[in-house]
Amino acid sequence: MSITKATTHVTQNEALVFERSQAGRRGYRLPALDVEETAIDDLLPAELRREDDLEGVPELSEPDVVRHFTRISTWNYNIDLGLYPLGSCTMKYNSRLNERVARIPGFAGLHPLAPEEDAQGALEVMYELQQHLAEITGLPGVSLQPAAGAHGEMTGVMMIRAFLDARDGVTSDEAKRRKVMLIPDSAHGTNPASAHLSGFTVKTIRSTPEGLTDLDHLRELCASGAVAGLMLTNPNTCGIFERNIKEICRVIHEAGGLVYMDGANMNALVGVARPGDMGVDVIHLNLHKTFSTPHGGGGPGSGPCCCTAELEPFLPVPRVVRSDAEGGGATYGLDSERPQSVGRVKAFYGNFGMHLRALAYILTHGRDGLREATEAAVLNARFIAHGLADTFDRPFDSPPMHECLFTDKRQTRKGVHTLDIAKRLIDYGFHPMTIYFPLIVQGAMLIEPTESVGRAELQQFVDAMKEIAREAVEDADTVLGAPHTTRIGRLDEAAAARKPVLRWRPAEKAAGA
Amino acid sequence: MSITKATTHVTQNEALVFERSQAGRRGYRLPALDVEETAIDDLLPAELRREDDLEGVPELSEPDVVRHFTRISTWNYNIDLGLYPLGSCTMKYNSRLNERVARIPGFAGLHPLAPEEDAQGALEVMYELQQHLAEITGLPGVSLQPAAGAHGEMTGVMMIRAFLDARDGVTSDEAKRRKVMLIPDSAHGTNPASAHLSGFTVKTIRSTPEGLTDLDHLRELCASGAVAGLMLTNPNTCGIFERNIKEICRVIHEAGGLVYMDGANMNALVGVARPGDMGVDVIHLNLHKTFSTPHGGGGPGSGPCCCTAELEPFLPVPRVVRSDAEGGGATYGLDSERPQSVGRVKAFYGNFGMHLRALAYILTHGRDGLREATEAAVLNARFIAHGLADTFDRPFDSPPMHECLFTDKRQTRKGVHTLDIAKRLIDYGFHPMTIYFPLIVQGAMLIEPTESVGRAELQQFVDAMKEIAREAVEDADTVLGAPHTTRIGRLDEAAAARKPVLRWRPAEKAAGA
Amino acid sequence: MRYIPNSPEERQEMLRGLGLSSAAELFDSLPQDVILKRPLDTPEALSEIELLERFEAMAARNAAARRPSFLGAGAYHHYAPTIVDSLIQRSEFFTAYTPYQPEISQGTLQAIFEFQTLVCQLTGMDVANASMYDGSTAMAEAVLMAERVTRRTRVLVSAAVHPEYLRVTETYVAHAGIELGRLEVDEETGRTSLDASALDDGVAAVVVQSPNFFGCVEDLRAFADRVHAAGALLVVVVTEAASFGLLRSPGACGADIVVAEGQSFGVPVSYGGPYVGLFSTREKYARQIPGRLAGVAFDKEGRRGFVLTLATREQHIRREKATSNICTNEGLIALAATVYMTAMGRRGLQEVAAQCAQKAAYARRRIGALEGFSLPHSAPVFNEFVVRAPSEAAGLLRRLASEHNVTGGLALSRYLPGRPNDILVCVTETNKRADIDALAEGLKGSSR
Amino acid sequence: MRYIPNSPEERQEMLRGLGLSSAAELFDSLPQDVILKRPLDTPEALSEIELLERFEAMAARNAAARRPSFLGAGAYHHYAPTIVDSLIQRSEFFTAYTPYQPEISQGTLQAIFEFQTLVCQLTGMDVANASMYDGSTAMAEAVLMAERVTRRTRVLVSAAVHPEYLRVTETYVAHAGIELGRLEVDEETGRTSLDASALDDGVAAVVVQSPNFFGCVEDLRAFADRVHAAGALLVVVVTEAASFGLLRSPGACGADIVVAEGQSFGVPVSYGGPYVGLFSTREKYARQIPGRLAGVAFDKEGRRGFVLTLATREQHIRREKATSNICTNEGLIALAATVYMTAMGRRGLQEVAAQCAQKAAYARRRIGALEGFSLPHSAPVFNEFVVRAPSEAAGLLRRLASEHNVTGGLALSRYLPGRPNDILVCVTETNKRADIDALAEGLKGSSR
Ligand SMILES: Cc1ncc(COP(=O)(O)O)c(C=O)c1O
Ligand SMILES: Cc1ncc(COP(=O)(O)O)c(C=O)c1O
Repeated sequence: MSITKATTHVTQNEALVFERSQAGRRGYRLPALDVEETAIDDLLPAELRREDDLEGVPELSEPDVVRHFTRISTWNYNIDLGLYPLGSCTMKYNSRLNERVARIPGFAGLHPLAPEEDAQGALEVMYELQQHLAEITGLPGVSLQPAAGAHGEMTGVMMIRAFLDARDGVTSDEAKRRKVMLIPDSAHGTNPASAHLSGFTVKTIRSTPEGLTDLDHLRELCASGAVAGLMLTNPNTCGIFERNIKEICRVIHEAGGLVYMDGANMNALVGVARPGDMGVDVIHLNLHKTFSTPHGGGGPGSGPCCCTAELEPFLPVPRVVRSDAEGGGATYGLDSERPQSVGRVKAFYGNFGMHLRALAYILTHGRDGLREATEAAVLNARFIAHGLADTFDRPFDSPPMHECLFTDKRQTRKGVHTLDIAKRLIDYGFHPMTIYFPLIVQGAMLIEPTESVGRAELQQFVDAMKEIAREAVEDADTVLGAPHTTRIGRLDEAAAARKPVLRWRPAEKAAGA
Repeated sequence: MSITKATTHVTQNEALVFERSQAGRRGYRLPALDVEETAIDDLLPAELRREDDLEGVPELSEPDVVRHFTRISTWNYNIDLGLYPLGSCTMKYNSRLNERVARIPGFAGLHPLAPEEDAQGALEVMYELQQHLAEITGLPGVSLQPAAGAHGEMTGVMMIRAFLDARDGVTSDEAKRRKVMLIPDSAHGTNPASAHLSGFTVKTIRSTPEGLTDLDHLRELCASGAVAGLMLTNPNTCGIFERNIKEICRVIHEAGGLVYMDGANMNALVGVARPGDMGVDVIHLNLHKTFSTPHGGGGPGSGPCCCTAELEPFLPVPRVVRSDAEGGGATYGLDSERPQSVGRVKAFYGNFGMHLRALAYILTHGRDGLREATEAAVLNARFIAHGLADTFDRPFDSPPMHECLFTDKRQTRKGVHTLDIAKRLIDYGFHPMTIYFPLIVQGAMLIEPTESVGRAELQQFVDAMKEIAREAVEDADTVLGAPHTTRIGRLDEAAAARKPVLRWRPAEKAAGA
Repeated sequence: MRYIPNSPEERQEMLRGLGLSSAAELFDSLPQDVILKRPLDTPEALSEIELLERFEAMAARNAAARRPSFLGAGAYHHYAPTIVDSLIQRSEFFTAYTPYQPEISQGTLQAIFEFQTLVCQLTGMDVANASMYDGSTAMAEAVLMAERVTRRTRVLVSAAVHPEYLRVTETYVAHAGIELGRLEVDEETGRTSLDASALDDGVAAVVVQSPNFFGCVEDLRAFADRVHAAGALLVVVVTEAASFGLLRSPGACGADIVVAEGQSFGVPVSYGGPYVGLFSTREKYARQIPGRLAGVAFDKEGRRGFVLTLATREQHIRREKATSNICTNEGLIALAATVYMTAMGRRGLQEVAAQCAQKAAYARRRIGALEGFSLPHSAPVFNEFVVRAPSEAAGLLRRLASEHNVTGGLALSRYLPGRPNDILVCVTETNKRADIDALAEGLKGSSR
Repeated sequence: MRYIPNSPEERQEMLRGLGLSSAAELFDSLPQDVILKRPLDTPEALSEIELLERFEAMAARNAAARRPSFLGAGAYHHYAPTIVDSLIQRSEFFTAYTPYQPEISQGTLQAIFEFQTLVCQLTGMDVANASMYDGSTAMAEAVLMAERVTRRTRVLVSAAVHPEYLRVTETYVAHAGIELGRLEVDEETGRTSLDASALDDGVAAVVVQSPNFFGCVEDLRAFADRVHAAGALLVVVVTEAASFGLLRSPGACGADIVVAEGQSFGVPVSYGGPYVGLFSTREKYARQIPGRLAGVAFDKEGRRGFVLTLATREQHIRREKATSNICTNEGLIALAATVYMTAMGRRGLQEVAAQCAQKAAYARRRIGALEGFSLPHSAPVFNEFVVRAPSEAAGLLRRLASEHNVTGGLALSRYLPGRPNDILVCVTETNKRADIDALAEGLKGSSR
């Protein structure tokens, strides 16, 4: 079989903007100053003004700028080119309609400190989104303030901290505080990092050979007391649903702790099962995953927190609230009078532009479409799992949910590793899957197709992976040398880290640009 | 020297939409029908309804559609990737600001048959654009109705037809009619085609060894009488200004004819010289060239006609007119009461969306910027002419204006022709120049950089051309086999024309897609 | 000027490199007496902020753009999915030009080939070109082509063809030795009547529009037989392309050339343009077709691609003997229509058409029931129909707009002085029931 | 659902291929008692048309978005060239994710490297990261980093730092064993006063904002010397990034860490987000920096490219020992800022800053001259300043909005109950002279 999905085509090289800069070029024009000019020294004394004349900042015309960014953009793979199966990232279709909604002048041009009575539409958007997220998670208390998943984690575990302190009445007394946060060894790195940031001591729970949380180990750790809570991803980072979730929650609750759920994998559950019904106390959602707000090359995201009524008083301030005037009609407002709140986690109210897109996603799918998307996402992952079952090693055999996990075990014999397989996928026209995560699985390949890809391309992916497996045996060098079709080959990351060059400086000149 | 501007990168293959189609897929959603449904047979009898159920029309989801067009788009070279030196096409920068202007709902959503009092803004846009074009050409009568250059030519020569018939009072009597339209052999094909469409007999004027209109031959042809007029491009299609323009106009006028100027090359003259001041009677402008409205992969264009006061009564109807209310304030209207008009050349009022963009271009440049653009465009062409003078054959040595002309004469010895040089330029990261036009120059290469490209890229182009000249001698096969870096190689156009396949049919399947 | 890359200093250096001392010397090849000795009398440059303010202010004076509208007659308010505009705004599409170099223009070429195919599928024909300026010029080109094909010079045009299309055709054929005859419209049915006598062997073609200018669907089948019997071609004109989703295709009815306005396919009404002319015909006439054609081609390795083909028909090669003078066409608008047809797809095109017809039927019922108003024509319609008002239409519509904020349709008197009280009403899927009710109420209220 | 490629029929076939008979069986690994037995209680699906109408209607209820505004205080109305939004809307940029695979992510990586460089140039520092959530979280991370670097636990924060930034920092450090002290503001100058006594050797850092929350430009140089003398770090916060075009860079004044809100660089105010946090520091602290870093790397052929580097600081490797928990950052907004800084360029950034300062000076003169109004602070300002009104500010601003259609600024009482009559006024290049005059007139008219 030859590679049919992709081939090569001519592309432009392009230097750094700084290397392109030419003194005297202009890419902007402002209206002429329309007020009497004040002498510069009367504006600001010289010692407060810049001396460097912004030396080094580029000088370019508008076409220069457009060509620069257009050229470099063409070096990126992206969702609109095809399958982007990064496990745990839910790279689903980003609707243009939602982009349009976010740019409606009445939203994009609204200042966050505008009086509430003049911002009712924006407050309604946030309030309505909160309502829908509460229904989807089964957890009534919602804050849209966190800017991403990790931010939501921090917010959630801080709420647990505050709740426990209040409940146990030990806000002051360090010693008596419950300090232990239990986190499975399969968890995403942000979980322990967020727990640490919130003052918890992290204790790691083993996973079972099935890829599930080890209940006995969990009980053991709880027995030791001082347990504040558990951070659990469900489906977990192996793509497997924690079927003992209710028991797990019971154990933690009996031990006096609370359960935090990392909602990064909610694309497997929306409309099918609700964390609130499983015993979860607080969760974050990634609007940039499950609810399709664009990943933007690394962000922005949005990581709302949803919690039980018990925890609601501890949510960040301000809260977006609704008050119904008798005789119908509602007004929306911001409420900061929450004495038990963990406080603010971000200036203003969160990434409002993402709230708009997520609400547009929910309203476009509708009740049935939300469940349909979940089913389609899980089905696609199963299709791949099924197609690759005979070719790649599956560390766990529980049926995968929205993503499936494989390893390079069968390929390593010939020296081909996960990284090589990933790089070779590029030649076949795909973005690679998530690799070497979760850490508990050696040579992990975590594949999440999402619902946004059709059968034919799924099959192309399966075929490509099988072909690479064949190459790994018959023609290992081709795989080890991949990618062969890109502008630049594998980059020496080790050398880059040894002598980091983190910014351009006039000295440095463009290599072949 | 190695190729530094471009290289190759992985790209997606993509089949035809029809080959991608899957029964049952949906990419749209409409609001539910909100009126009582009428039985289909009561709407329309069966014999008036489609029987084929739109068999073959694609069925795709929204992501399928987005990926399809995004993928194929990446196979196109375009202005935002760099120099696009198609001679005679003026491929200048297309401002995003102008795109935004054209999409303002008050313009994009305005129906052409809206009452004039409710469309004053649109009429003002057209009126103001007419005023500016009149000033730029020095010709007071303007119609924005023609949809492209050729359409403007047809309109202009029809106006000449109508004027002469009226003047000579021979509207009826065929025999007495002046039927001869003189056109230089270097003219663009649309000139004779438009003249023919307007009932003229085309007589061809020779060019001099300098690449100019042969005055003696012109006089000779005029002597033979029956001359209706002349269609002249200035600067002509060799990129040379017809320095005898005034004399040429005098000769034609004395012979009782009128002078039509093809304004395709106005990017060499805006703000520097005005056709009206040269003796030209009527001209068309290409807003999609000189005034930067996007070429759109082949269109839309806009080809306004500007003419003398004498010819104004013959312009197409309706005209956009202004009436000033006493005490200031003006209203704009459409006037169709022009008995001498050649009539309509298009439904409604022309490509209004292009009028908006052209006006935005004129207002953004401002008086000085318009001349500055002309100077920069001519300077860039001179830079290339100078850089390639020693390497390629220049058929004429008069100094070039906004575009410069070369031939493959020095390369053909080794069997390398213009087509090969053009194809090889692709490997160097450039779009080729216009080739084999004008027809009077064997192996013509017409290069128009426009003002929208910087010095560095001009130099890269010069270097690439010189390098190709070297290859033509030392390594002809590389040039003859070019391009080597594109998804597909040279296509067999002869075979395609012999057995034309002009549409997809269910039978045909995608080759490697 | 911010669009010009080379700075004034850089340009000075470049001039020096050419041995010139000033930009003015670049124009030394021009005689002094043609050089403009003063600055142009056009406005000073505006910044982005100022420019947008100016255009926003002018746009605000287009009151009609803010009202529910029932205007059609050659330009239609249909909904365009957001992806249509976002895809055509990719610079790869909108800043490129005619695909003269196929190896780096396959995106444009494949899209044109898909456009041609879709046009053939909808019109029921074999071959379609890459686009004409608009529906009106496409009709004119069809008449010219009929003359080339038949070598006959009389063309009969239905009086129910869009009046502007007819005017444009008159202009185009004025010097082509073609004589245009007129086919009357039956007042009662609203359909074109074809009298046998007119159909002699000098007739090159018969041109009918369906749905016609009055909204009535013509019986094309019946026309085809009689036209072909006379050895002439049947040219069918369609101004409302949405009708293809429901009406029998002209091809299936026996048309020889089908021309249409493609604006309904995702293109804004934009005060009349840019739109896109669709042009399709039978296989056997392929080499007589005007305009560009994309076709399949293969490279040495047998890889499929697309090229512009049969260029020997065109002006750049045939010059005065070309099938048309068209060069630049409506490429980007054809692309928009292609994206629209693909996004709506088979079922969407059918549903849009069905909703148009259903809503128009509802509007007919509502308005037909109004005291003093009548529906003069009996033939079936798609989404446009004539309403005969009890009073002068233009004034009535003005009151409707000012007092009820509805643009109620077109006063036919604009084109047909003989029909002072007639209004052409168009209803599409974008007109809500509430708008239609408001129209009916408004008509009642505004008629005096 | 139109976003799901596989049709219901196709999904049925796929299920069969897996030996399943219904989609429900896909969830058999879930215990029955956690399965939701009813449909979600969220609304029915909306079409594009309906969806846009809903959001347009809600947007119309944001009256403030339609008024001339003098609000600043952490979010600023600046003009963004049109190309900023059109470039970030290329799907190559906005639909991609973190560049984990450099060979097919060089567009994103090079843009990040350019962003880092521009941030260093403007702040006058050596190293900048790929972005933080916003200015407020960037400040919190700076405080945490200062503790890591100095191993000291007291941090002194100026009372003239944006109140919301302070709240956010309090939340972040609540469990990090860091104690926040307060530096008072001199009522007369409006600048932060640093009393030597507070600067003991337990102090990890001093945090000042300049221009500060009251608009006053701090004397950073003076701070730096004394802070360094105490072995602490100087953390400088900037909420109005436009000021970099005119004010001496914090780096040049001796700052050790500079954090800023980048919203002013071409990012819409969008009711508070998404924005972008800028974070830069000295070379020697590079390995203590939070968040992502792009760096230069080469392939075997020596071709230059960019990669994410120094990842050992980050959560996915260091887990609880990471320098921060941040993963997803504000990539696309950082790109918007990069395009903005590049398009405006060296001279544009200077001119924007100059116009802001000039127009603010004009506004100060106009308002300062108003009977009953005063400008309480004497320190130089950039484009924000406090106005002391003769009456309660909140009510005055409400009247100003309703009666004069101007959003006049921020009533400081929102954050500082002790300053009932104070208004924080912000002027940018987008405020026309006429708006400023209207503001002055309005203030006069609205004060009772
Ligand atoms: C399982 C899991 N948890 C948490 C996160 C962190 O979310 P974010 O990147 O939005 O901070 C991610 C995202 O990468 C994740 O995959
Ligand atoms: C010299 C010349 N004349 C006329 C034309 C025809 O203009 P258009 O393509 O807009 O019809 C062109 C454009 O190709 C041209 O280059």
